[in-house]
Amino acid sequence: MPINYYLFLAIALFSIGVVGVLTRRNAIIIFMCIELMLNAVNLLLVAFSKMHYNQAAATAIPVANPGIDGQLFVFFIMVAAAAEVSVGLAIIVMLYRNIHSVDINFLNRLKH
Amino acid sequence: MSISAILFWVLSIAALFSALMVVTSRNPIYSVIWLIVTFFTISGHYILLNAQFLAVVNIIIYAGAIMVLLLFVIMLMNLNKESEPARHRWLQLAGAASGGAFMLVLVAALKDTELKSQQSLLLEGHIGLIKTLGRELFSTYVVPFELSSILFLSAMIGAVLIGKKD
Amino acid sequence: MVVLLLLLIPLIGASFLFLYKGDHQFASTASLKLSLVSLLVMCLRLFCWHTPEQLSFTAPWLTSLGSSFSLRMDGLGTILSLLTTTAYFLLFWYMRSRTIERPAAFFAWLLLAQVGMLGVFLAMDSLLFYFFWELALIPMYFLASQWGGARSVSVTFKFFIYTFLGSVFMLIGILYLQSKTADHSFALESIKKIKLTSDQQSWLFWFFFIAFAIKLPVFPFHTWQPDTYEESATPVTAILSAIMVKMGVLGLLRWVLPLFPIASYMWGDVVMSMAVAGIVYASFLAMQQVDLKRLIAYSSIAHIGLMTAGAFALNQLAYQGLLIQLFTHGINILGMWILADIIERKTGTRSIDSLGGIAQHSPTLTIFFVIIALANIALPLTNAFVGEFLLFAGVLATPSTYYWAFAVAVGLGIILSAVYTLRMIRAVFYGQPSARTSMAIRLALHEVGALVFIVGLILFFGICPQPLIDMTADFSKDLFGQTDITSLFRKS
Amino acid sequence: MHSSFQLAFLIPLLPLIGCLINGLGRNWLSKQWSGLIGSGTVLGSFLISLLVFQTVETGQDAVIAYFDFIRVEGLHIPFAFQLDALSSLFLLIITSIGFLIHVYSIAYMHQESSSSFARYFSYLNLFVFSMLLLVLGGNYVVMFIGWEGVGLCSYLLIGFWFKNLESTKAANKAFIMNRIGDLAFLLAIFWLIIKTGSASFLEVFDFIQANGGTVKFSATDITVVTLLLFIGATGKSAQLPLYTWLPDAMAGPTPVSALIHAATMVTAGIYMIARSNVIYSLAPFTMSLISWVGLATAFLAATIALQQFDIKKVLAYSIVSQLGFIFLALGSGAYIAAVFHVFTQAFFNALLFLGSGSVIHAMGGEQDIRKMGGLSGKLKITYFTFMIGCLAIAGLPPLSGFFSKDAILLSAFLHQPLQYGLALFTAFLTAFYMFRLLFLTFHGSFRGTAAQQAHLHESPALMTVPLILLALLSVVGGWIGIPSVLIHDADRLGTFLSPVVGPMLHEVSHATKWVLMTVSAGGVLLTLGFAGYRFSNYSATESKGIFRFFEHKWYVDQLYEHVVGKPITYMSRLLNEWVEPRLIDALVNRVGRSVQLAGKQIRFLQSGKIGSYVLLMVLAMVTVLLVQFFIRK
Repeated sequence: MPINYYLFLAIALFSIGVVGVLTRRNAIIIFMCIELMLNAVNLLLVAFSKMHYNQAAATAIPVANPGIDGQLFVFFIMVAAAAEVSVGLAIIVMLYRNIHSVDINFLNRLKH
Repeated sequence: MSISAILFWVLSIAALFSALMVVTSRNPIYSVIWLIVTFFTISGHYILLNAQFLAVVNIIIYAGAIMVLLLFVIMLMNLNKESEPARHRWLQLAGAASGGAFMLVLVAALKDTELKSQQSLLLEGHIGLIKTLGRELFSTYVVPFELSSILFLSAMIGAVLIGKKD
Repeated sequence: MVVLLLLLIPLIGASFLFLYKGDHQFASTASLKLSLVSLLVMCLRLFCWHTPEQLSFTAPWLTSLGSSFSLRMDGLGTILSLLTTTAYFLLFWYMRSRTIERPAAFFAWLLLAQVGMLGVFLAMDSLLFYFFWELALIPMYFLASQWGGARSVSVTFKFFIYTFLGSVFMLIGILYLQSKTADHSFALESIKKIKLTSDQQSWLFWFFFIAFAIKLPVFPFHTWQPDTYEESATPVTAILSAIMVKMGVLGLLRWVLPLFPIASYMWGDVVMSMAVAGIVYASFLAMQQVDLKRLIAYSSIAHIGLMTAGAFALNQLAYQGLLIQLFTHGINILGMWILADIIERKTGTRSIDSLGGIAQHSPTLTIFFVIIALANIALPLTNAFVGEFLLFAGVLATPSTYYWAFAVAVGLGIILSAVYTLRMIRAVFYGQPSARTSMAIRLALHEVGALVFIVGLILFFGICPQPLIDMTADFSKDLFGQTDITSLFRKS
Repeated sequence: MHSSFQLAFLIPLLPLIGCLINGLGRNWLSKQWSGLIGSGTVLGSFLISLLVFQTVETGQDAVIAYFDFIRVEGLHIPFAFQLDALSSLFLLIITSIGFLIHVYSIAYMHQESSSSFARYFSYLNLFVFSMLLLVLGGNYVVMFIGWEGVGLCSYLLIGFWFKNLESTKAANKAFIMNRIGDLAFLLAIFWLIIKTGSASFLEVFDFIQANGGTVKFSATDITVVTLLLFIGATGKSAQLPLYTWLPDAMAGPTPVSALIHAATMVTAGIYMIARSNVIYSLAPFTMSLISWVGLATAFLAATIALQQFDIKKVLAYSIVSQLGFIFLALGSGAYIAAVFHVFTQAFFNALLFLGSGSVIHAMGGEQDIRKMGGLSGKLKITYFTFMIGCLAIAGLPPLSGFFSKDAILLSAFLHQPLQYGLALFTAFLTAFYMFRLLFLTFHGSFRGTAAQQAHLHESPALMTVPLILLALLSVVGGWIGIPSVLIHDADRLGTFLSPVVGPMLHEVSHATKWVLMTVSAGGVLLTLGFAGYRFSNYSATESKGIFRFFEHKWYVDQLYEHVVGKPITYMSRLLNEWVEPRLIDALVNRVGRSVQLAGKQIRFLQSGKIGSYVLLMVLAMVTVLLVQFFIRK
């Protein structure tokens, strides 16, 4: 497949995530939209990884495992995402315990 | 059109649709479910790109672990109804518009790149196999890998500390 | 080394007073002694020290930026340092018995301001110049806001922001000039070697000029000045108007004119129009003032207008007159402020409507006031006459085609100056004594001393101004060489 | 250099020393000492002036430079004195009359406290110093120093009684009007400096004689410089349009009016023009303007003097009128006649003022002649001297005024017959109002209060002796310039002055001269007779018609007030109350406030809400990308 397609698909997914972050007030949904954006990036990384693989194959330069870095990065991103979710959810839970809402409009304490 | 191309288009449309549903659903439960659908389509893409390991991991971590966690939290907080007050209409419009503008700018900027002629190989190659990845992970990337485990540990401790009732 | 000495003496004094915190007696005595030492050093420089090594000092400072701690005392620096040391000495002498809150801090800030102003007068490196320029502003801010009248905080805030805004433009100009120098240096010598096109000169001119115009202040950038002068404690006002405005004139003479001669010629008409409009405008306003300090403030704007016009007349007569005027105006206006302060302290009011008849019981004060006020309107045989004479002659000889209009405006200012000065004298001193002035105002010995010193300077340099001219002749000749329009055009 | 010239520096220095002693020691000096020092120093100056005058008479002159006043590249102004016929003559006038008036003042001011007595003499000495500096100056700058100095002293002395706000107002008016003239003078000096590179009389005149009319000093330059100098002269010498300060200046002590506003300071303008005759002779336009201005002033002042009732005001306007005559002579090119009249009028005008001072002194401060009358019995010496003064100013032969006025009328006749006619008429007016004054004051019956009548007394000798001396001088003063028609080679003044101002031109037959003299002398006699008939028995009547107009001084003061004074006040009030706070300062404040306001508005962006932060972040990213990819190409 042309890399362009993946590019535009990833951009579209990412933008949907952005719109979600901008339009929703529920912290958990915003959280999910961020996950969506991460996934868009992941998808693009894998697509590029395969693109590099293809390039290496075409030029026949002997490189060990061309494009594997991209996939490993996806792996690390997933690791980071998992960690982030665990901490983030903990924060949301605590928040809910304190203000009984997950509406981010209540979170304007940054002003002070 | 080859079967893989058809699969690509089907998966792409499904991914976009489900992603849109995540954002637009009023009920958080539905959003979570649509997000799981999105993850599955993305995993489908991984398989098309012959990255089986990532496809599996994606399902296990995201669809399996993270989403379940989210679902639990939502249900725990009893948010499974359309309790969310809508944002101000203008703000919503502004958010959608700026998100759209963002997409447009990106698309416009990238539509004429040199990458246009490049291809991502479908259903070929061995780099996405567990064996290859594992070998690479435990040789070149061993230090980051170990570091990521520390990250996990600290995230776990952090989550426990934050979530602790005080 | 003399330049370093001049900076170090008040600096040491200021730090000492900040740390030691004595009472009024101690602080004023210490300051008076320090200022006397400064004055003596300055006298030694005039009579004994003449070699370039003694008159300049260079040390590395921010070398990575291309700046150095470079001080030199040329003719302009000499006359302004002389003014600063003399004025500080006279002011401190006068202030022996003038009580003030938190005296140690007050005197310390004054001394720190002296460091800043002397630094401005002597710096030969643009970054150093800027450093001292801001250094002088900070003590003034505290002095004006903390020891002033009821509105002083807001008024001083305006003053500070206004001047600061101007100097930011100047900083941009300085940085641009530095980037253009061959050796990436802030030194004046290197900057003078840059070949600037007339367009570059033009906008750089305005960047620098705005800073100095606000400081001077030139009409219509003057509105901070009457408020600040009125609201500050009078000794602070005296320093502001006797010495600090000279920073602006120095800026014009040392930085604007020699660096941007073509732009100075191109914009000369505009600037001179502003200056002479300011003379007439301020004189008109002075006629209406009821507050003694405000009246003097507006008269000061008119004088500054003449100085600015002289700076842009671009001929040697005007430069020479301006250089003398720097000193004489400082001395005269200092005298005016001291007298205004005495009157305010002794009668409890500054409003000339509630004064009147002081001459009846206080003839000595009246004589001092009349002499100094007449010197202020440049009567012959007072020190200001020669300066204004040369300035006015220079304005008439300006290369601009509108010289006659400028001359008319300056002339109008001269007539109006007599009008408001005589009105002031009449309202304050003549007529029957009012309730506030029915007591004789007794002057303390040191107050009389300071005033006699001032009157002595007025009469001495009025009859024999040649020493002042000789002190600055080389500088005015140099400056004229750098800004002579006919030779500049011949070159290009 | 002649030895008497070496003493010349003492001439102004002595009065200056007197001024300093009296000024600094005013609290310690007794009145006797103040008076002695004040008049003694002037006497010293007078004696030295005599020496100098004798030397000059032998045909010597000199310019003595003492030190550099201003030495700049391209301009050198030494502090120099010029001793020649013109200056030495003026030295004599100033010091002699100055001395007499100092002596007179000792008695006149005896009621003052000793410190203000000393202050008075200090001012008076300072005035003499400045006036001497003015006439001694070897260049325009030194002359200007004296010029402003006499203005200052005039200010100080008019406002001598500073408790009286009216007199300080008159002082302010005098100083400010003088300063308008001074400004023109100053501009003329600058013009000369810029064009000729010098301010010294000799150098400037040489330059103009060599280059006048060429590119270096064009006809326009000549006209401008002469006009500016003339404006300067109108200020100091009280000519149209700047004369209104002089009548008001009578608020000062009477000896001051006699010295400053009759005999010396007001002649400074004439001295300056006579001194600059080299330039003026090249400026026909300015010359005719001067003659017309002089004539108009003479006529205007004479008509006003007809209807004044304040004794000093009448004299003030008569002085303005006499000065007008002198300017007429200057404008006709008759410098000698002008200086001659300066010389004679100095004596009889000082005499008249001192006489009026004696009258006021006797009347206990009363100045209104409607309340006087019949004083001739009690004040005999004053009466006789005053009458001599009146006859002299009226121009009755052989008193001094006759000869000098005749010289002026002759020059006017030669210059413009029309001017001659008007001048002659004005001369008759002079005779008329002076005799009106004389008769109202000294003849008829006393019209004042009984207390005043009891107080009437002749003044002490210190006052009457100067009166007698001045009366003597008023009689004989004119004999130094008797025209050659009457006595051959008797015009010593003409011969004396001609090296400086050029010879007098006499291109007229003896017969014409005889006719002119007879006409003026006869006319004056007739006028005297008429005045005597009209005023020998005065009764107060309301003036009407044109005389009412004269009584209100042609409403010139009101005109100036409305055309100049009020607009300036309104202007300054407008600027102070509207332009400054509401326009300029408001603009500055508004800039400041709008920055504050913008800050307040932008603060809402920092709402603390994550949503808006993210929104902004996205927008910023969009912008950055737009700039990066589409604008920066």
